[in-house]
Amino acid sequence: MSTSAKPIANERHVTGIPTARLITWWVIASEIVIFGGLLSVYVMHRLGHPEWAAAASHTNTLAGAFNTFVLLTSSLFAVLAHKAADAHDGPRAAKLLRLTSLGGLIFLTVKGFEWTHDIHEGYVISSGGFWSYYYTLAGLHGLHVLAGMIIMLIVAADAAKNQELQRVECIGLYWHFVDIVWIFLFPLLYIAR
Amino acid sequence: MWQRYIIEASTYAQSIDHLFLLIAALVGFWFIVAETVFFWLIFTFRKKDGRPTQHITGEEKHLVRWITIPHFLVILCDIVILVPAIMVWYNVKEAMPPAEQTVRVIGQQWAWSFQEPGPDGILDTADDIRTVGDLHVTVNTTYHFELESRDVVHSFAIPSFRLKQDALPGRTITGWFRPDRVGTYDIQCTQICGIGHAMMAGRIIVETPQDHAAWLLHNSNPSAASEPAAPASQSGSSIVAEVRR
Amino acid sequence: MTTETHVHHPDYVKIWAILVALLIVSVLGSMSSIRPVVLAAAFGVALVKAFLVAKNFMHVNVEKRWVPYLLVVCILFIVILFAGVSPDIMKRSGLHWNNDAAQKAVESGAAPSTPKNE
Amino acid sequence: MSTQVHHAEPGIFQKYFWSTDHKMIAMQYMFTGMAMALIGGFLAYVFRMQLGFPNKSVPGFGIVTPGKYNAVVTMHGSIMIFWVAMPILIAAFGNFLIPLMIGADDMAFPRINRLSYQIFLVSIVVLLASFFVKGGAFGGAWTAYPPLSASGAYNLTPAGATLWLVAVALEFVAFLLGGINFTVTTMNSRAPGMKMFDIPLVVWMIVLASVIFMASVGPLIAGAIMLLFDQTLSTGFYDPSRGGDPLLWEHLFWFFGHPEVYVVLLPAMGIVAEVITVFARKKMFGYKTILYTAWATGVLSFVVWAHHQFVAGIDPRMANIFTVTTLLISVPITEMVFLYIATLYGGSISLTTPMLWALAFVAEFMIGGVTGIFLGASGTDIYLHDTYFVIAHFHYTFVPIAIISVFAGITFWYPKMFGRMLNETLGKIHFWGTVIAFNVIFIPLFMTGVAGDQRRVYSYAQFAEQARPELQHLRTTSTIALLVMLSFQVIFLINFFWSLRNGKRAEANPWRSTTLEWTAPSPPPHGNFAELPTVYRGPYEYGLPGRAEDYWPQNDPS
Repeated sequence: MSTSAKPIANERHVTGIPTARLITWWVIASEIVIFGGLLSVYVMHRLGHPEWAAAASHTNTLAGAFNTFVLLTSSLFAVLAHKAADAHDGPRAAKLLRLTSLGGLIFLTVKGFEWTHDIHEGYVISSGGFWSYYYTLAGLHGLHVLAGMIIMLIVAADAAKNQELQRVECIGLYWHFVDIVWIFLFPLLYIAR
Repeated sequence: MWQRYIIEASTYAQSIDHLFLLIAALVGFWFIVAETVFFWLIFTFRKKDGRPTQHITGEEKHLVRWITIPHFLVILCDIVILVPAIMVWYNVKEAMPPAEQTVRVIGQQWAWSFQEPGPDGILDTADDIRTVGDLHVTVNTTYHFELESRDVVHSFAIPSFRLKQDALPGRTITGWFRPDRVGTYDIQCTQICGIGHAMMAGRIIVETPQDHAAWLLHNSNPSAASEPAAPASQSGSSIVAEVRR
Repeated sequence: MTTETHVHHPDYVKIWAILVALLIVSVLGSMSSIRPVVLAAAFGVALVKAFLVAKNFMHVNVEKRWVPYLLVVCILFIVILFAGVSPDIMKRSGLHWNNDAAQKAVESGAAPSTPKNE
Repeated sequence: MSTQVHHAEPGIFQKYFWSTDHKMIAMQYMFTGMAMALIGGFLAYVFRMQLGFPNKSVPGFGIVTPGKYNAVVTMHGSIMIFWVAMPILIAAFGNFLIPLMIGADDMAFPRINRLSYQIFLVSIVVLLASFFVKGGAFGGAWTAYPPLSASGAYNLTPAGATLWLVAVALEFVAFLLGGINFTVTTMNSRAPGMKMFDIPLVVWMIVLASVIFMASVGPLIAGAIMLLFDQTLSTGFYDPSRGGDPLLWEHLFWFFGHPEVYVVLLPAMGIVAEVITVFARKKMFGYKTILYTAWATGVLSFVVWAHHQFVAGIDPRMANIFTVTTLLISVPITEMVFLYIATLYGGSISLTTPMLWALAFVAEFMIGGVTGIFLGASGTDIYLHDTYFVIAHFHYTFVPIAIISVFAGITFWYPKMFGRMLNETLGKIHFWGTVIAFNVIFIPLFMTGVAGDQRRVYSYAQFAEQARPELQHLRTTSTIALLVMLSFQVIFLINFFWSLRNGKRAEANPWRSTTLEWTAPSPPPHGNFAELPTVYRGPYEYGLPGRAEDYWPQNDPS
């Protein structure tokens, strides 16, 4: 069908940035505003409600730290995949991408254990201000991790056949952004009290 | 001309109306000038055979002048509007003349209720007078109102006073007014608050000191002594809780 | 499609090691009982980590100049939002208004921490 | 026919429902938007009838109860802004014009483009479904202030409120995808030789609008998620009794809501710029200055939002800051209008239907602009806030934007879209009927607003000062004018659909315009251009001395 091949519009890059990477930057920009809005709202509430610190102290700092470690490592794999793609080594890029999404899987699993634990202790999303923000922020971030994993596996499938290698870098960029968001969520949700 | 639409019954009503007229004069001038030039150009440069159009980039100095000069005039007008606008705002919303009387105004779906200090002139005492819909005040007296809402966002508006202030649940917002004209005026809710929004009407009755004293005497009910004098906000939140269940 | 290599690739493992070290710092900091230390360790480190990832993994330093500018502008808009909103949301009272509900929540210690049944 | 091999002719389903061709997607957006406009217009008819002739059964609807009135008003606002103005102005014209005007064969990401429309369509299905759920459609105004919107116990339309919120969120996602696609396409896919300042204004404006939308909607998306949880998971983000704050939503909403005004204004300005330059045969006066003012407006639009909340319980001291910024933003907009007026100077103006619409936009938008000052000035806003003065004001901006400029655009590009000419006579009748009626609708509402009529009230019977007969006469006048305006739209529909088959065949460049879309055949085939053009100069080279023709196309090498 006519969508299988790319239009010439997609091949041009007047700005000097390949189209795929350009749109990735714009997507990241729009994500910055979404997460930024939610984070700034959370911060101003947190500063206005010192009593939330009590609830915040229930979160498991070590679990959060481990998850940060997992995401950092997966980011390493993502950027190595980009390096491999630049060397036109598709299969290696694919392997690294799959490792990256495995990192995402571990991250989500740990998160799942945390949440079940919290819920068993009776802290659900409606248990007061901190918990509402805790679940909303982490949940929104978790959705991005999940989406990133799925896209990454699709990209990996192409890359293994040495196709669409430019996408390896783009999904990597997105993954690093998700990583950065977590880098800020970790102190905000787990350490500050 | 203004009074034909709506009377001025509070001390700051007139200052707001004057500001309105000032802005009307300034922007009206600009509006007329712009539209005149606009239609004059359309007429003068209508299509005529054999008249070529001119190639004007609008980048040259002597042309840009035609934009920059009005540009600075507009900024000037903005400042001329800005200063009195902020002054009026300051006098109505920021500066708070000392209260001679304080009333509590509570919005809830879908009525305004009022808590007026009884003869002792102090709120939250046994002889407070609680009314629904009607607020009785004395003319030429500076009132502070403590505005609260028990459920959703309402807006306490008295058009004849040029008074408007949203009532937010969980907050107490203080404002003031000084009626200077005896009479009965509408109280509106100007923030949509559910299906009863249009029913949420009240009246403010501005009385002479004598009439108000008589009204007080007639209404300071002994039954109020029995009921505990609780600030409405607490009972408010409990009502919210009930509605939720 | 042109995927010209626009970056020379630094030693990513080294950067990763630095990031992990920083993470450990922030965790150790959180053990401390002095609040300023905790916060400094937490957020100072977070900023450094974010910078490292953006610079070395996302290569914003070798990207076209306007790209980092674009991202910074987006963050600036959020700063504007914070500046405009926090006076009403963060504070519990201001000129002629009191946020009684928030005040009550703060005084009564934690906000209701039992799950609401609905 | 296109020379690109990969543009094979698709089958019917492919062509009309699964197409990735930007022109087809533009048509999908335009016809969907027009359908929604009919619904929005019908809703306006319903509540204006109730206001003009209180408590009489409205033909085609029945008795308007308070609950129904709130729902109808809410849906009118939401539909007209999110499902009419944005899809037609940004998505339809953006999709159709951007690739053609920058000399590309399609969007950079055709499948993302298709996805954007499909999500948009789902959002409409969700929205329309909300009319039929228990309790009916959401009735908390398009601003959806909590706690009213957060709790079914307050708004009595729990299902409708949630569906409304979901629909709006989906619509945001659709336009994020579409807008990012527009931006990337314009940045990366321009024809060789087309420099930054050779891009036609309408493309510039649509891209700027997309960027402003992208940057302002984020916090509201977050806020919408929070409101959704308040509705469904009984969180307390906006519930003061549970550590939340209703004022937060108002801030998040208007941080998006005010830039949104410019998101729809700028594309309208762009369309008008194209039409005026063509029919005045004039180069745009100060092309770059217009762009600078547009950028200034875009940036300033992020620092004015709280002028919607002067009396909403924000700290009164903040109001002073926002009054200053609000009056500041009037400067670039005024300057832009001046430049449009100055463009007419020295032209040779032919009053065709598109030109009439474009000129009407400038004339009417000025009324909307100047009345905005009354509301931006905090002092007068104390009284005018939430009165019909506000309604009249923003309809004097939104009707020129979403109706007048859209008609200018449709009548102007109709030949390119469908390869036929519209009927001029019918077009002029439709124009005069619509514009005159429009003024008769809203000038009375300025008066009732000054007289203190508050918004979103289905009957003034309870309010002695508003129930006066002379005010009721004004309301009735406005209602009758609305009926006239709506009935004149029938002429447009007849003209539109009749001309599809029977209109005079249009050649490639009927208006003798300079921009690239007119070098493609009418209607352009899949792939747009026989061979992709190269650009040699800016978009508005009219009336150059010493040339045989009075226009010099952008792709003309000579």
